[in-house]
Amino acid sequence: MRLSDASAVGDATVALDRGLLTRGDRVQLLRLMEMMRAAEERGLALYKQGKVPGSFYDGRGEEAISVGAAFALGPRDRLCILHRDLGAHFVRGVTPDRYLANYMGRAGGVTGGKDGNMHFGDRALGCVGMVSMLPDMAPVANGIALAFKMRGEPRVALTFFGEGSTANGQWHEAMNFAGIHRLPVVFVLENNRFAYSTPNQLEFAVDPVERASGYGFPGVGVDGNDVEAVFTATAAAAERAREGGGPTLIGCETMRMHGHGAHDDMSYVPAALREEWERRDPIDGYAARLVAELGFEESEVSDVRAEVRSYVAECAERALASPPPEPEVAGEGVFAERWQPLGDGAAPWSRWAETGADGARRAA
Amino acid sequence: MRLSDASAVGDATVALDRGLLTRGDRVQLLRLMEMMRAAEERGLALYKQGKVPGSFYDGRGEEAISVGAAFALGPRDRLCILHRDLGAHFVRGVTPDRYLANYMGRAGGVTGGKDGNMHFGDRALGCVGMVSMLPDMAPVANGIALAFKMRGEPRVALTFFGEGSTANGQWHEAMNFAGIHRLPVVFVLENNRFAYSTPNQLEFAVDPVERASGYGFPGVGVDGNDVEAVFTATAAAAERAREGGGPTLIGCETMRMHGHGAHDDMSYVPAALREEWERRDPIDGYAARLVAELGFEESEVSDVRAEVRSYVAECAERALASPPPEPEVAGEGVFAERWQPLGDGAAPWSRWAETGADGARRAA
Amino acid sequence: MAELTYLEAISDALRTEMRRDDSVFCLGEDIGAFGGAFKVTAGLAEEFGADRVLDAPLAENAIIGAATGAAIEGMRPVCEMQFADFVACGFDQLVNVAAKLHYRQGVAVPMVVRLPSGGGFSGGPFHSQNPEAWFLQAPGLKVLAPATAADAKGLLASAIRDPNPVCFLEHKGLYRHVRGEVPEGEYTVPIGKARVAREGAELTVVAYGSAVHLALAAAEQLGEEIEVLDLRSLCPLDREAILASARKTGKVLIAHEATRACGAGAEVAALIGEEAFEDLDAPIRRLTAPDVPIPFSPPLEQAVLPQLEQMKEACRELLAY
Amino acid sequence: MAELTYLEAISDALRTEMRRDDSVFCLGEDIGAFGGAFKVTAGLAEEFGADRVLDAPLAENAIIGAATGAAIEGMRPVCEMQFADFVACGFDQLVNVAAKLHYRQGVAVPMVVRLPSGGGFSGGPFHSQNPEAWFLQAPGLKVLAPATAADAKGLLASAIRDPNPVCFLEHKGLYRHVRGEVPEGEYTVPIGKARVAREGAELTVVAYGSAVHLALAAAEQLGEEIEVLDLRSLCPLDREAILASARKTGKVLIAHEATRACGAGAEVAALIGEEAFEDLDAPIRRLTAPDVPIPFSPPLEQAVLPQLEQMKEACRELLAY
Ligand SMILES: Cc1ncc(C[n+]2csc(CCOP(=O)(O)OP(=O)(O)O)c2C)c(N)n1
Ligand SMILES: Cc1ncc(C[n+]2csc(CCOP(=O)(O)OP(=O)(O)O)c2C)c(N)n1
Ligand SMILES: [Mg+2]
Ligand SMILES: [Mg+2]
Repeated sequence: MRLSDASAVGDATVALDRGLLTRGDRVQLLRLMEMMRAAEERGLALYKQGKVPGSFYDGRGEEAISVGAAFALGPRDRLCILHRDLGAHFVRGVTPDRYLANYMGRAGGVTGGKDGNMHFGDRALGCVGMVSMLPDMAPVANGIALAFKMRGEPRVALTFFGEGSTANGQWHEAMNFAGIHRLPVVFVLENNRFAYSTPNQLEFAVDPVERASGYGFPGVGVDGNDVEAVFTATAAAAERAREGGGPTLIGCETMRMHGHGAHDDMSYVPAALREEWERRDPIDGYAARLVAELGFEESEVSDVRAEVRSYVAECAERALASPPPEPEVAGEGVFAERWQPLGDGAAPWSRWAETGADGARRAA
Repeated sequence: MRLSDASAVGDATVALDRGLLTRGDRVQLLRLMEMMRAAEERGLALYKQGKVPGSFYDGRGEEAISVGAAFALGPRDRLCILHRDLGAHFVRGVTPDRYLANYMGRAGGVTGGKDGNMHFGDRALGCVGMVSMLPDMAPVANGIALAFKMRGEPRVALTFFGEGSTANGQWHEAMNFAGIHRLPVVFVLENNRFAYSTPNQLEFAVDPVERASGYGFPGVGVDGNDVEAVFTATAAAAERAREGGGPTLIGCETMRMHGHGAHDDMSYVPAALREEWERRDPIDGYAARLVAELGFEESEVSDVRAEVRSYVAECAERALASPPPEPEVAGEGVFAERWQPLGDGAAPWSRWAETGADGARRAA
Repeated sequence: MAELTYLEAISDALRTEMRRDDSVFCLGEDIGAFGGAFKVTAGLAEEFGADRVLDAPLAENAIIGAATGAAIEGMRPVCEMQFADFVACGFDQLVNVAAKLHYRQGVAVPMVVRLPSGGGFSGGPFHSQNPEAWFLQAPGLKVLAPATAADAKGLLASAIRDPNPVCFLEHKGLYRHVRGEVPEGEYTVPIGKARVAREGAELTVVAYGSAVHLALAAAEQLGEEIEVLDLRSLCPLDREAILASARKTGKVLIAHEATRACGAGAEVAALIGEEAFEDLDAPIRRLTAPDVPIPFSPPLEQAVLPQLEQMKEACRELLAY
Repeated sequence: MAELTYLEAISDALRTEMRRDDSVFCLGEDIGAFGGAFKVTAGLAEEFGADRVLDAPLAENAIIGAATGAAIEGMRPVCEMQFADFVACGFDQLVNVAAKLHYRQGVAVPMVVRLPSGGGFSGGPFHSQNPEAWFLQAPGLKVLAPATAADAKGLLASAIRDPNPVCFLEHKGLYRHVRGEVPEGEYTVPIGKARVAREGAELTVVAYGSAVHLALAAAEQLGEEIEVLDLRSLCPLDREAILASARKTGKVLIAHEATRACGAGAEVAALIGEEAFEDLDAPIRRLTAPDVPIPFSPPLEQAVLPQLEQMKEACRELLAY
């Protein structure tokens, strides 16, 4: 099923075909979510040990969104990944050691120490690292999509943003521009209830996913803690974009289960809310469903999770072994000597293997 | 009748009570529209004579909007008036000589030569002059409304903007902020089909008046060439705001009957469109209606129009007699020595006289 | 007098001015119950209510624009940018609306934009910037950058009472590391007056914000006749104090953390090169960050931000000149 | 060679580069069929189609952001701000996204932002600004400001081919008033090299944009040994050329139309005061607009913008020093 016109707004979870995913894909989804969880837990531990300078941010509880969304994209698609979306980096092929090294400001980090925390993207994997100003990557994703459209390439740009960031003028400018030009872009909105300490009711009077129709494209609400729902909605949106149908705003309902940063005890979050979402943990939930509904053995699932954890532990050792950058690096690279294309990212969805590594080709 | 909740979106022309206007009010409305037309024609003539430095912009064809909207406000309400809205300045008490002198950069202009064209506002009359960046006055109007709300004063801020300006991020930020805080602010959207040369279809995919509901307040569509419709919608919106009901977006359908500026021959406008709106001239249309439906004599109407024209001619002489500013003025006033309150503006609507000069008091 | 940190002094100024004047209110992201990213407004919402310590949505132009409108109407808003870096997102309202309203229309805009600025703690390229020079190229904005706790309080109080838009640069590195005696209750420091932080006859270091502390440490350690002039206000700039000190010592080093090209130091250097030329005994030197974004990793950040050793070296060179 | 106006030279560069390279496209408000507010892009939509001369909605961050994204993906966007003043509305994308991407991530952003700047025609406070110094305080942006028709063409072509974000300041006062011989076809001028517009031994006037013409007129009328150095590029700045000329003449006047505090002139003055101090025979003077918004009315605007008489007076004073 495909959402094909601007009025199609609904719950993609129900409507879309789960048959798009093989058994192997499902293992990947679980694996990648667990990898995000384990890597962020490790990052937080390193922070508490004083090994991460500055501050530490994670996306605990939101693993299904970045993993599910990025999983739907092909190698030649492009992403601007935000600060709760570590899973998307892993989907594209970033390894946890490079993530952890980046947080620690090491030479082996994705930015080599130039930038920190989640402000990175591996250009070799088709990603453009976020800036802190939110949601500045939305206009940039438009520009990437515009290039695709101008050159007639069936490729897609995808970016994420939090619900708080939708209050910023750049969000509107990006939505409006994308709507006018029917750009092949997918916007993934993560409503995790809070912008830092600010709750939804102080951010907007109306849920921003409902605003999509005001820009002439669909706003699709999904359960952001259901990785397959996010995947399916994104696959549909990407397909629609590739076919010239224009943008989609996918609104993912979720909850940020840690503070805004490691310094934030999130005392402003009502206990009941926290508990409710604790029960809806995206990884445990998916693991349970794999066993209950999708024909997996309990042990398979726990093996996958255990294997990832030990892989992340190894990665952490590698990250710790990475040296600090040489001070001279600080003065280098303000200006580029030449333009070079971004590289293509990993696209682990089995469908991409079937259709060939060229993500520009159609998925279905 | 009053629009009282966020879901009330409709044609206020039909719904609202025309009985709010007396015979004298109607003369005023005609007079003020004609004054705007005559003053702008005179300004354009002065421009063509080389007496206006820089460029010249007018609001021909849009007279009903600024006059109708400003007419609904009380003396202590505050306005940020835009570049197609000369009539609103006249409603507040600016005289055409000061307008023309401002365009000519004379000492007697509203800004004394500091600023030009429509970038003025008479602070003594409760107005804050627009800046060129669009729609920057919308967040400012919010701030004025915020002050009213914080102090518990039943006063209203009103600002205008063109449909093109709604593409800018500040528009969204302003709408969102006003919606969250239910500010006593009235937004008057003038959809005159074009932003400079850019037609509606390149400005947005969906009419911005429809976006109001996405901010939690009503978007009301009116015929922008019907001065009483604009007045009635604004009176209702202002009343709603004063009562704590929050903002309203009034979408006025109209057409810019001159080029963006005097240098622009508007060759991009299809002839049929122009002719259609020529027939819908707001002043001629109102004059005809006064006679046909509202019990006025033909001669009454033509006398009013002739009287205004000769008044404007006198004003032009006064403006021409005004000297250029002294060069020393250029270096003065970058910083304020002290804050002073804005003054109150004229409020010619008879209802204000009935309720007393204090515009903070309720109109109904 | 109480011994307060620089951060506490800022909070104290806010509290004191809010008690003094009902029209003073705060507006910014997460400043209400949460108390702000740096806890500068902690406790204010409790004391003054959520309406006077307003949590804003993530929209800097909306914040600065709302402050401008409220200021026009007689309120005294104090906006907080969560980090100074985000002022780029509210730049247009600041430089085009607030800054120019009085000149153009005689409309006073008594507001303050608080800007937690500066680096030194691995904030990276988006949480370490020092944007003051942008404001200096936008006539109509006053620009303050206190170095001490007492000045942080006194200048913020003055900024709140000033009828103009004031950019108030609070150096994050000083928040908890600098403390000092701060007068209790109402206390103002006049805007536009530099402070001789240390007297000396051989060399003047002109500095502001974090660089003042580097300069004082260098002077102390070198044990030389070094005068340290703390500008405190970048607009208006205390031209007389700068020129008097430059003329007295004949040697000037200008230091700031902001990047070099067209920084405030360039203006000070140009002023001295124009007005005190005949009294100079040495080239006018600058110690600043080079023209690069501020990197994240400690060794890189240290390579970019001015360090004590460089300050000492520059002083030594000038003294020996 | 053809004799073109400065404006025609800019159009020529756009047309030539668009013919040469399919990835070059234009993006801005009213630049398509309408040809732009100043008609710089007139005829381009006809020749290259509306898709390569894209009319954008009124949203500068969307424009600069879209250009950034497209540039990353290998296009060569040239955005037009309708007036340079509106760059404040796209400032964040420019200084925080485009400027820093290569430093942070190794991602090149080959784009140009065209900025019709400057005053002198009663444009008032919002259509007369010269925002170049803002960009100089945002490392990662190249900043060009041609004074002649040939440079306007050659530098714009170089900007389009440069792999970095380039702010291209086109002075509106020069658009139709300056004309000159311009090489036909492909033509580039290297970025970062100043031009000796006039040789002389007694005094150097360092200028760029409109001020170059004032300086040349003054030198001509005074008939003295005045050297005029046209910077052309503000970042990178041709330090060697500036210092060489300053050392040669020993007297320097720096002139620009932008306001004074922290303008490009301050940087040049600071550079000279630091590096050429020993060769100076006179104070380093600046002729700039004072720190006020640019007023509208002709007598006020003239009082603010640098005038030929002031230029002559400043030269005379320095020559006599
Ligand atoms: C333009 C801008 N202003 C302020 C900030 C400071 N800030 C960082 S994250 C954040 C909250 C973001 O909330 P949301 O968009 O919902 O994303 P979340 O962190 O909840 O995923 C704020 C205010 C920012 N990053 N950008
Ligand atoms: C932020 C900004 N960008 C560009 C401009 C240049 N400009 C002046 S008027 C205009 C068109 C405005 O269209 P609209 O908002 O529909 O108002 P109208 O003039 O049609 O009443 C443009 C692009 C501007 N004023 N502000
Ligand atoms: Mg959030
Ligand atoms: Mg319009």
